[in-house]
Amino acid sequence: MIEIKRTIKYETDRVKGFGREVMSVPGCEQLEQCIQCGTCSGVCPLSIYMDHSPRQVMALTRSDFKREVLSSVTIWLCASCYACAAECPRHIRITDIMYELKQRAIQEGVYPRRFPIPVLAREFTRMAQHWGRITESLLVLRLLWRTNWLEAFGMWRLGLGLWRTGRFSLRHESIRQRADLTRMMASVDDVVIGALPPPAANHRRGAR
Amino acid sequence: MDSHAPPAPAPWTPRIVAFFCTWCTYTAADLAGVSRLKYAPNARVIRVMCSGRVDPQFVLEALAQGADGVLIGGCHPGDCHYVEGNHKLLRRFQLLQRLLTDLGLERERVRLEWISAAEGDKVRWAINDMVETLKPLGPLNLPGQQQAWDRELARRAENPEPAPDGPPPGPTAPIPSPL
Amino acid sequence: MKRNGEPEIRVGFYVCHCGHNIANTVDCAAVARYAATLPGVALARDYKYMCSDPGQELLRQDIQEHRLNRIIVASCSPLLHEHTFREATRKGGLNPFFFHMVNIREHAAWVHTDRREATAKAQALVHAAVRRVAHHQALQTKRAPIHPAVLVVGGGIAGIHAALTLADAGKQVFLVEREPSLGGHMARFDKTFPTLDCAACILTPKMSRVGSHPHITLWTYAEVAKVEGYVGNYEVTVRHKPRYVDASRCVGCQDCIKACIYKEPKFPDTFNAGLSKRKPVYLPFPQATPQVVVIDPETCIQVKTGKCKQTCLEACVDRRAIDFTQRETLERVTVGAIIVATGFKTFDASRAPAYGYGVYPNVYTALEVERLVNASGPTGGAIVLRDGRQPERVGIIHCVGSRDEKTNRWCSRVCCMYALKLAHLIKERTGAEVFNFYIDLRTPGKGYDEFYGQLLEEGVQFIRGRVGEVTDWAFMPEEEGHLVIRVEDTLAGYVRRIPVDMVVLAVGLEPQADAQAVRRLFNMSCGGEGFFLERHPKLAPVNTFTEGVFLAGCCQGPKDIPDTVAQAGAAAAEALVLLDRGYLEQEPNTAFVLEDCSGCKSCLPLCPYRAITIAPETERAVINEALCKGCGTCVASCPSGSIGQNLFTDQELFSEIEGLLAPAAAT
Amino acid sequence: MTTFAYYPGCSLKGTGRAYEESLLPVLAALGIKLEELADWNCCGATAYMAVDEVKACVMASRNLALAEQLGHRELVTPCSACYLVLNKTKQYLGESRAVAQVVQRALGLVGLSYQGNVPVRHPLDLLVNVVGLPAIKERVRDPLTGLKVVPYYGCQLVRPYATFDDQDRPTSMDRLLGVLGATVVPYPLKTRCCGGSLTGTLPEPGLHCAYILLKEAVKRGAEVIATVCPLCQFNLDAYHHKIAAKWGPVRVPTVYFTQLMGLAFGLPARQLGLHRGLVPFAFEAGARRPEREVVPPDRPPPATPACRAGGPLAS
Repeated sequence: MIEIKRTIKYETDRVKGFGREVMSVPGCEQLEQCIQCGTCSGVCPLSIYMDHSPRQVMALTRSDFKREVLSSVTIWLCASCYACAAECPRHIRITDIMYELKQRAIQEGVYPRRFPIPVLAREFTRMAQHWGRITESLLVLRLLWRTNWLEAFGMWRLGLGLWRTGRFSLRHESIRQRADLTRMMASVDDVVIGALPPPAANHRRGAR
Repeated sequence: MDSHAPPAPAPWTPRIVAFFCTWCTYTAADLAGVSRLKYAPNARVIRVMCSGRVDPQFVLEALAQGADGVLIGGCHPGDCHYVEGNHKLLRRFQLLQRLLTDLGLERERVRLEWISAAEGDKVRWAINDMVETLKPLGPLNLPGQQQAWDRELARRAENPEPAPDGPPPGPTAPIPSPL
Repeated sequence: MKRNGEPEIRVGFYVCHCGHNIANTVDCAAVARYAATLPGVALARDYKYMCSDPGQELLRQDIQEHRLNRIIVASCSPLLHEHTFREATRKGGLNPFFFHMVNIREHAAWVHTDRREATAKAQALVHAAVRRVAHHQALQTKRAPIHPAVLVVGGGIAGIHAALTLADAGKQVFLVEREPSLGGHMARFDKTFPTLDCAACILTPKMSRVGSHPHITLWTYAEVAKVEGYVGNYEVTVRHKPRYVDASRCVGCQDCIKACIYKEPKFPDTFNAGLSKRKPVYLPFPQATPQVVVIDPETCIQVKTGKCKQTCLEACVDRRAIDFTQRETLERVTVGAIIVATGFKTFDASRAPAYGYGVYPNVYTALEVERLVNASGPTGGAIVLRDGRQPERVGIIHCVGSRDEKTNRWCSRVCCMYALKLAHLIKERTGAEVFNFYIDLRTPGKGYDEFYGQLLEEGVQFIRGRVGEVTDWAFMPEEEGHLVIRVEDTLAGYVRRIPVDMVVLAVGLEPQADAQAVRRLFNMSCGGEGFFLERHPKLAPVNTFTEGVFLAGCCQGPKDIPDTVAQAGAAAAEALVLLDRGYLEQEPNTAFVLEDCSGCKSCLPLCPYRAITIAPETERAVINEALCKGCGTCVASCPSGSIGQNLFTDQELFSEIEGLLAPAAAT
Repeated sequence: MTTFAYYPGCSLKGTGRAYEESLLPVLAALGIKLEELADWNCCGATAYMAVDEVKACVMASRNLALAEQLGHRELVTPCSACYLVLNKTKQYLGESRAVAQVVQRALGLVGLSYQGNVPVRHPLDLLVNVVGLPAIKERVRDPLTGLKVVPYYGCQLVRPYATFDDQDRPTSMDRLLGVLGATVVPYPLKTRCCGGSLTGTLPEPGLHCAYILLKEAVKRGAEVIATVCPLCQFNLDAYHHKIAAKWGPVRVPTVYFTQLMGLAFGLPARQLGLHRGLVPFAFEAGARRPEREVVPPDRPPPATPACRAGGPLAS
């Protein structure tokens, strides 16, 4: 039996203002300029796994399809290699937009339970903020614990290899002035980058 | 205005007199218009054929008449329609800047920008940027100051002697030279 | 307002709505009411379109009915309509220089959003004009004769067409081309879109007509070195590069080429985009005009070292056309007008490294493929790869270097169509599968979209997506040994890897490398992208800001052959207007010396035109009105204030300043 | 001896310790000393950017402020991710006054400040553009003659803050390996992402990225891959068993370019951390004779080794 789904979008499917909101974040302004050429998807090494190509994510964002964008696997597949941003003919910082979309998805909790990437991001931030440094082996263990601890058994071979070559450590790396770091981070707890005033309009292109 | 209520006094914003050469900067300002670029309404343009026509007296007169800043726009060096009028202006401008500094005026009040006919965007930037630079400096208000000086002179002329039992005459407040 | 000994000033003031253009942002009625309160204003009106016939008529009638003696129109830029209103003023019986124009469209209505602020600014500008106009004097324009000859710079299709048009009208034309032959880019094409007529067939007859036209002096292998003077009377110095061949003696037999000490061609042939080789002595291409060989100083042994056997000289012993003693020479001509048609260059594809030009030999630029498909090209029209194989799959990448913030922002206008043309020719001649990778297909010309339809019918593939990369690594078996294009097929919604044998880069058009130097030479302006700037994008598309210098062809911006020819014709017509009128009306904005000149001579070195001298009898400065261009630099610099400038007197400018800063109007 | 401030980053103390073990002696051999920032903290890396950009900026800028305090002219960081994050933070603070104010306030709380004037450089940049290839060549004792190396730059070193090399076709490492005597294999994937940030979380796509790189290196006859980034090294080195299980074996060792330099300088392999690779790599100096460069069939014979010179280095 062929499954039939409606694919039309009505105006009520849009979350009006979402695109504007994203484009007002510093670094994301150039999205206004997107001409949908597809260069980003053409150079993206991960685009072959994406449900929406990076280009489509740009279009969906600009057209206020918030749910579709934030629930897309694309934003999580972005490996931050910056190939798209480097090649984009409109200087759109696509990687930064992906970061912005990831942040929003995390804030709104729009991702599958036990989905490892947001968990990693959260564990990473916690560890970085608490200890000041990252101990990679411990981070991986924590990640596995929070997502799929069965997988930990599948990792024995890698762990052993690292142990053998002296690259596995269970001792927390840490900075001395942890208190300083905590104070610094606490001072920006409630600052949201999108709410900051935009940079002053510069004279962008000099010409003769 | 449709409303009969008197409009609330607008907050102070700088008044800028701009001298633009007809070939480059005035044309660039036209281009800004044709491109519908939006910029601050504080600058009023006087067209001259060449920035070389801008006499320092014009600048001083504009300030004396109540301008808070003067913007001069000319062709880029090497691009003058009249070979090198803009170079001549540049020399004069540097002297003028020294004079203004000696008079106690902020250098930012008089500004020179090279803007080619293609740089409508730069006109917008220059005017907006100048307005932003002048705002923190506040009004220059030379006409008002001049009146104050006049009144002060008149008062001193009427009461030439200080009160005999007043405090000893200290250093009198310096009277800045009117421009 | 009354001034000593002069009639009462009666200003007629008009503010134009310009439809909604001004009226939407500026309260025109309020501006008129304000003007009416100003001293000397006898009449103030607002009107929908002042530049219309009824608007001008209104002005004319008012002058007579209301005895107006000064006119102010607040509307658009004086660069646009000052002339119109001066003429209307004159028709009303007033000297046209009693008119003054206030720019409240480009300088207020279009650039501000707040109606109150825009209106206040307009009022200040109007106040300045009212103050200023009181000081206006009656002035007379002067007439200067125009030299009835034209210089055309550039011998591509634009220059050729402009030169022929002028010469056919009986004008003397000097055509300067820096390459050894006429023809430009068009001479290198095989077919032209969309009609597919052969470029050589339509260009060659025009080239030979230029070569033989009695009114055209053709100087190839020459460049303009210097331009002095002004409209009607330009003194141009032309530099003739030594071609080591006496053009008057060479008959184009090419015996010297056969006799050259180099038995085989060895050096890259620039005309064939380096795809073939030539000798140091060469004819640029078979249909070259003039049919005169040229010797390349970079590679000729005799020119470089003086130690060649000079076998070429022996072969030419009868005609003695070869002359190694030639040196660069300069020549001066006087012309009334100049047409600049210096063309374009194509984008350097190695600046888009993702496409592998210069790395992978089978990545070509479109110009290289133009030569490949050309019957007189390096392969005799066979489309083959560098190793001689015929390609089975060809990818044509559009917009290379164009529409890209990293390189050139503009659309080059012709690439879509020439890419379609090449796709058709490749498909027709090789049967290869041809893919076009495009962002947007732009086919807005006569017969252009129909041509696109024809290609669709022929089975040429169109993939909407800007190519991400061209590489030589294979992932799938079918990709082994091929170039692979990775692209998002944005319409199908998939990323694709497409193996091809040949990649054609549809490179965009750019200003010539020396456009800035040429711009300075002719005192023109360039747009932000570096193409020469026309005076007005719509109303003066072939004029420049320098009177008497006109633009034709791609030096003004990318365009196809029909548009180039049309523009060249327009430039020729503009030049003809000047030449046929025979004289020039000069703006009377010249400087003049007042009586209190002390003869200090400080103004003398300031004048770039040497218009100021010291009269021996009075020992005062004198200004030669014919030489003065009206910049006003001497006026601003005179230490005793003894020089004035018509239309820009100190009084006029001071009163303008006062007016601008007068207390704001009550609205 | 010139001294630079040194920001190692977390990886160089963990899985990437061989990088530090080889970097320090190699630079020392060339007369460069690195002074490690006292009490540096994690740069924030990409994970942090996904959670809170302001906090990521604050985190990174503490290191920049520490570097300024140290007083050396430039800061060297060998990890590509740290290099990118520190440079990105610098740009961010320069572009957005508002962000800069927030960051300065946070720094001020702990008595730090950031003026924005410490350039952040990568050791590769330092070696090629400050030390210079002639000086390196002079220091070579045991040339890597005949060793076929793939130079792999990865993504974050050259993009998007490619201050010292072309972002599509970088050549610095190619030229560096060249003066070590190695044979540089032309490799079109030298800046393609290795998938490193995904392998831990979404193994399939992450490993696929690594697989493509390894497969092409093997196909082109590479004996070793040289990297500039601890994450790339880990990703290309550690998952061979998984990749082999999915797509077949593509075994080739991956080492840090500094390890190869150390070998060429005649330093002992053990001291360079070469025993830490999961895919072992050994090179016996002097055991081979010079070999011709590998040239793929459709490449024009006169093409310069590996890559066209281009980008900022051409000048």
